[in-house]
Amino acid sequence: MTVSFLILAVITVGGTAAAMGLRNAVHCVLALTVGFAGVAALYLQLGAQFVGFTQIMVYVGAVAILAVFAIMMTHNPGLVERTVVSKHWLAGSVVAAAVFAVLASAIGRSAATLQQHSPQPVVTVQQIGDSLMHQYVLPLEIMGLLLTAALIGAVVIAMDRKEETK
Amino acid sequence: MTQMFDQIFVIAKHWLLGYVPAVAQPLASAILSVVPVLIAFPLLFAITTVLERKGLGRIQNRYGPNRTGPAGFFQPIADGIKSLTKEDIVPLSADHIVHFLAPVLIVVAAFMAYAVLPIGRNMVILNLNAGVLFFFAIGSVVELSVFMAGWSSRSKYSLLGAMRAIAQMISYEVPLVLATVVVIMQAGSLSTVTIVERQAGYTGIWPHWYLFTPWGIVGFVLFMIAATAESNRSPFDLPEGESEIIAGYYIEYSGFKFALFFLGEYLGMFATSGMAITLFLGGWSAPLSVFTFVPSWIWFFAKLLVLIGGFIWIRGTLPRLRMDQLMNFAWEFILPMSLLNMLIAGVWHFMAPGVVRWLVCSAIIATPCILLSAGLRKKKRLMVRTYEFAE
Amino acid sequence: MSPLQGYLTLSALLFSIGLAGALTRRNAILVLIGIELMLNAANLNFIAFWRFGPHPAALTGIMFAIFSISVAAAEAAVGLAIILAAYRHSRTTDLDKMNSLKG
Amino acid sequence: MIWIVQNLWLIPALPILAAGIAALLKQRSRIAAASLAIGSMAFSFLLSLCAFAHVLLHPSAEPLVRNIPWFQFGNEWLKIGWMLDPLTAVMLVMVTFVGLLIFIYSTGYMEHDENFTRFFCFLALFAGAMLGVVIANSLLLLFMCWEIVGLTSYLLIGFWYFTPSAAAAAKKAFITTRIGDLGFLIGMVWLYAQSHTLLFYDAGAGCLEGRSLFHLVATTTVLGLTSASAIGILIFCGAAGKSGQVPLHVWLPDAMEGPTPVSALIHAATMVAAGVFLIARIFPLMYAYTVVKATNEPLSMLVIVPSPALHVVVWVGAITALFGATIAVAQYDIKRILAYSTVSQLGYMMMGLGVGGVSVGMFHLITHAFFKALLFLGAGSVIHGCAGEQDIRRMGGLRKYMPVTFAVYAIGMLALCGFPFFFSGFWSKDAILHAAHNWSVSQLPFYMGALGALLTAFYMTRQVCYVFFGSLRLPAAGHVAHSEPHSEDTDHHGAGTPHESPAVMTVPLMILAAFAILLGFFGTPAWPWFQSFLEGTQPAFSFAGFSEPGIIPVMLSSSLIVFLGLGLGWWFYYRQPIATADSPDAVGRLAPGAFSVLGHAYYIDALYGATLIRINTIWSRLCDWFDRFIWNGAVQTVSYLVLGVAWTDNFVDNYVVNTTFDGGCHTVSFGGRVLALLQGGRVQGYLRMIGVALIGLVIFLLWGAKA
Repeated sequence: MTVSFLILAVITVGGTAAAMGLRNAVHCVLALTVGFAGVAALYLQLGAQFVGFTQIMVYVGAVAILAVFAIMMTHNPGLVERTVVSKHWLAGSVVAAAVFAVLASAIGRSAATLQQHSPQPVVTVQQIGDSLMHQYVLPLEIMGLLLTAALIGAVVIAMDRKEETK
Repeated sequence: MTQMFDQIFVIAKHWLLGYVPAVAQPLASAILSVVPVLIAFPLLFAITTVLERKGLGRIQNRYGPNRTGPAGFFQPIADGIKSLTKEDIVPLSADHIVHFLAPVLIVVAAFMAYAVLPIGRNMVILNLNAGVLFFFAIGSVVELSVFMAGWSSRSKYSLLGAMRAIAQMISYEVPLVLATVVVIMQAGSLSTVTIVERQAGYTGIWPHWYLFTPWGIVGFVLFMIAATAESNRSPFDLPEGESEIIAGYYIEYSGFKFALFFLGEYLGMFATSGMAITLFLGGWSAPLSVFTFVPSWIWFFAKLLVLIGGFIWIRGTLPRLRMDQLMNFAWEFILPMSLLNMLIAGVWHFMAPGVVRWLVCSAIIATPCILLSAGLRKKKRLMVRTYEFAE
Repeated sequence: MSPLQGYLTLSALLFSIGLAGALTRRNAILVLIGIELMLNAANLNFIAFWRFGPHPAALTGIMFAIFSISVAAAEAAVGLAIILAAYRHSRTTDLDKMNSLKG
Repeated sequence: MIWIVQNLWLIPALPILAAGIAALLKQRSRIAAASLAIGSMAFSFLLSLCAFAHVLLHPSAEPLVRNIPWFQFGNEWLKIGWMLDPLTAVMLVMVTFVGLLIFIYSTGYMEHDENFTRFFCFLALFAGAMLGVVIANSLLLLFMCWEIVGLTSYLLIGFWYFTPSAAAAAKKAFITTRIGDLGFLIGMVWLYAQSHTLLFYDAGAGCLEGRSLFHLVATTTVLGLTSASAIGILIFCGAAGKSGQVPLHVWLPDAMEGPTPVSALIHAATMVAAGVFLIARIFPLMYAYTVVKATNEPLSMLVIVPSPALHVVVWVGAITALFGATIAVAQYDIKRILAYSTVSQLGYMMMGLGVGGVSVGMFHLITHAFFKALLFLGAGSVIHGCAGEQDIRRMGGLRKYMPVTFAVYAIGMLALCGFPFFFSGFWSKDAILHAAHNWSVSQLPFYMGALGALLTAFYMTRQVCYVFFGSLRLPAAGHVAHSEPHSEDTDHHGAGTPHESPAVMTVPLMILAAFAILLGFFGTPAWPWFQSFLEGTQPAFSFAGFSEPGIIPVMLSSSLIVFLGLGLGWWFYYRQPIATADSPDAVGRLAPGAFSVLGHAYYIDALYGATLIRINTIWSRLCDWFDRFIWNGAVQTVSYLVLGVAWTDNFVDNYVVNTTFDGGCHTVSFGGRVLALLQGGRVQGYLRMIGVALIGLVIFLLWGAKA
């Protein structure tokens, strides 16, 4: 329970809460980037440098931009949104709260089993690369396949059908 | 003696740290290593602006700034004063917070990128294990700030400009990263310091820079092209175009915020150039073994200035592209070539050193390059800009 | 309260925030973002368990995080593409209005 | 093993490959097709020369064979393979060389035809198949190539399929040869049943080698024939079909409907020779009869104690020789004359095979191939020059217009007549006559042959006089000749003035002419190089060859006969030149009845039409009726039964099965509709459910698990 952890936790939770709470979608995304950055910082604090930077690169650099683009493209000023929350927002928030309660209580109950303190492990990119290339080479390949498929699929889905009819 | 000069900043830092109580030492060392960067590069920015304007003036056969100070060299100071004293106009309907955050964020991101650049021997702010990754992660933040700027100021022009800029940055970020991958493959490390050290050796008097390999040359060229596009410089300066979307995403900015954008762009340009130097031009290592007596940081800045000169030259001479040409160029030429370049790096790695390796790799890269460019030119996809109504 | 518990609680909180967003927002894009948040929480769990787990020398946690990050990226791309297509089909991203399988 | 023997298969493979490629070409790519065919043929020719040289340099009694297992049936492998012996080598060189010349000639002859490419495709395929026949070491492989030859000859004869006569001729040729091939097939099967292989030579195990021969000869069958002879006769049927022996010769004259190069290729060089070659190939089989009767005699002795099979061959050959010659006298179509002369010459070859063994027959085959190809191509050149005119009555005086053609044609004609001492035909024919004279059974074939020779000289003289002497009787351009639809007819020189053919046509003619003269000297009795080459012995040059008993008289008599024939021809047709196209034939004026009978080829076609074909049609009608009413009736009843069954099934389905089944379906769909209420299409609804489920799961794991 270090101070830095608390700060980061506050930033992260604040960012994500804002992301889920704000009215303006673009603000949500911007706040979300703060949350992502906080998570990345937590990774760094946990000594997972590579994952942290990957997190920033992927989420802040790619996903957030993507979301922003999507919002821009799907934003039609015609309809005025009375409310941003859906009809069943109450049930939804209740369920979410219940989930948190359950999980938190579970974590609290298991406090006894989670007591060991291991020293900060040093993991170099070299090691990550080695294990990616040897132990986890098959998942890596599958991942590449998945990304390619996702790339093509996204393009195909998002392509404007009108061009074909033209 | 030369050692002394080489390490002068490091020595000075340790000397200063001696006066700091042990509790505050980490913080103090951080400050001591960050502040010089914060000073040096804005200075370089100031010099660069005036150099660029004068250079462009020469290229366009006119005098550059030549009034303020000796040969107009105080021009940047005057500009700074002007932009500081100007009124800071914020559009009424603008989203004030974001509108304010955008320029700050861009500058901060640009500065953070310097954290991993080894400016000289033992002169890197933090030697990260995944330095290169860090660099690009930070670089991706710039896009976000650009978007913020464009979106927050509630203006069609700025929004369109931001979209353009982001599209361009994303499409050129891919080849930028791919071009560095070859170096990482060869150096076997993501740490900038290690990469520079790998290149610091000499055979005879010739250095082991990655530039002097087929994939190195190709990678360098690709990297520089992508960097030019990343930093929105001519001939890729599409996001701002007087004829189409006036000043692009910072059209609604004025005064100091505008200056901040300006600063941010140049800092980004320096940062990418510095990364190019680190990756391909052997960082702070001397170009010939006989020059090793010159301090390493001098070499770094010398190379940096050379690259900046190149940027200025290109800006002065090349015409702009059209938007579609820009995109096609990125996806149909730069990207395949960089992928191919990775293949060549692999081939190079597994072939025995010698002339054969050179010939094979050069052949592998040269033929597709020629064929691809010829094919694209035939498809009229990749050409210098044609002026439809002028001429 | 051990650090691990702190991280776990934090990730649980992130998870439920994401879940809440995904359950309550109308905008499909934000729902997707909520799901992304949940993924992030899971990743945080992986990293935390790797860090404080019995033998961190094995990089399992990191690997899992990396893979799930890339999966998340793919998922975001495809999901947003689908949302775009749906928007083009029925000029809205409001989930309450997009409730019929065939338009 | 020697590479040439290893790669002998290339020789037929190349033209076939070329044919395959040419088949894929577009109609317009003429150059490509022609160059493909000619190039492949030239390459095969070179290879054949290599093979020939090899056989020449390393003479060995045993043929060099290479056998490869083809497929397995039962528990024994069916092998096919190829072989190289003097016979093969000679045939290879002859076929490829003549074929090459004919190909080259065709480029000129067919240049105006629009189906140029198709033509060359067929030609190449034909040549390839023929070469396959030549090199085959297995009767089966030989048979297959043989059938391909038949097919391609059908295609080529019917090349101008749009002229009904050509189509009919093609069908006639195909069917007639099939009739012969039926015998061939039966013989082959029988042979396989007897000696369990179809390989000719297989290191002692082949069917033409001692062991199986003895076995074949030992078993006797109907009419006291040894099975060897029976099989031989059966196979000879096939040979007779291909080589146009009486009574299966009818297709050969009609085959003249094809383009002239085809006629040359089919009738002169290759296809008709195939029959003779087949007999020569299986000669040991035909011959075997006597081998055992006098076991100690070697296979390659020349004085033949004839076997029944050889009897048949000789008699058929002799009859054919005389028969064809007589008919040829009364023909007017330049190509038909040559066709009938071919028939008779083939008769000579068969006779030679029968009476004098392989070498004699083959020698005549080779020489005949050259001079008959020469004659056909010459005739083609004449037709080409006369704008497609084929009727010799409408030609005449052409020697002024096309001197080269005249010269070479004259050479060919003299060679065919067997003009003494200087022309190949003389020596080869003389060898046959000499052998026939020495034949131990009867002298009759000799006299028939002599008479045939006389007639040959006569009708050739007649033809030459008609075509090349006298005055030009070519009709005006308006009259377009009957067959050979040259698209060029109306293009140029339509005015009816004949013209010399282009060099691409005349040069091959000259080459052939040279060979027509020279080849003879390889087989003179003084220096019997050819015979000894075929028999693998060393030729010895000595005029002692002439001092053999009976040679000199036979030679003198045959040359006398030739001179007599020439003289008669001269007397009838040159002394008073033919004035007009319609003036009746000189001989026709002497004996009109006989002449017309000859002109209609003894009405053989009519005879067949009245007997065989009639019977065939009746039989087919019978079959048709049988099929229509007996079988079809049976099928109909069965189908009605099935229909009835189907009806009942249908009923059961509709009214018994479906009712219950539908009930089940209804309940299921109802349940589905109920459950579907859960699926409102609201994503968040699902997500909520998942959340609730998660809560439930965690609670169960935490508290429930303990209990």
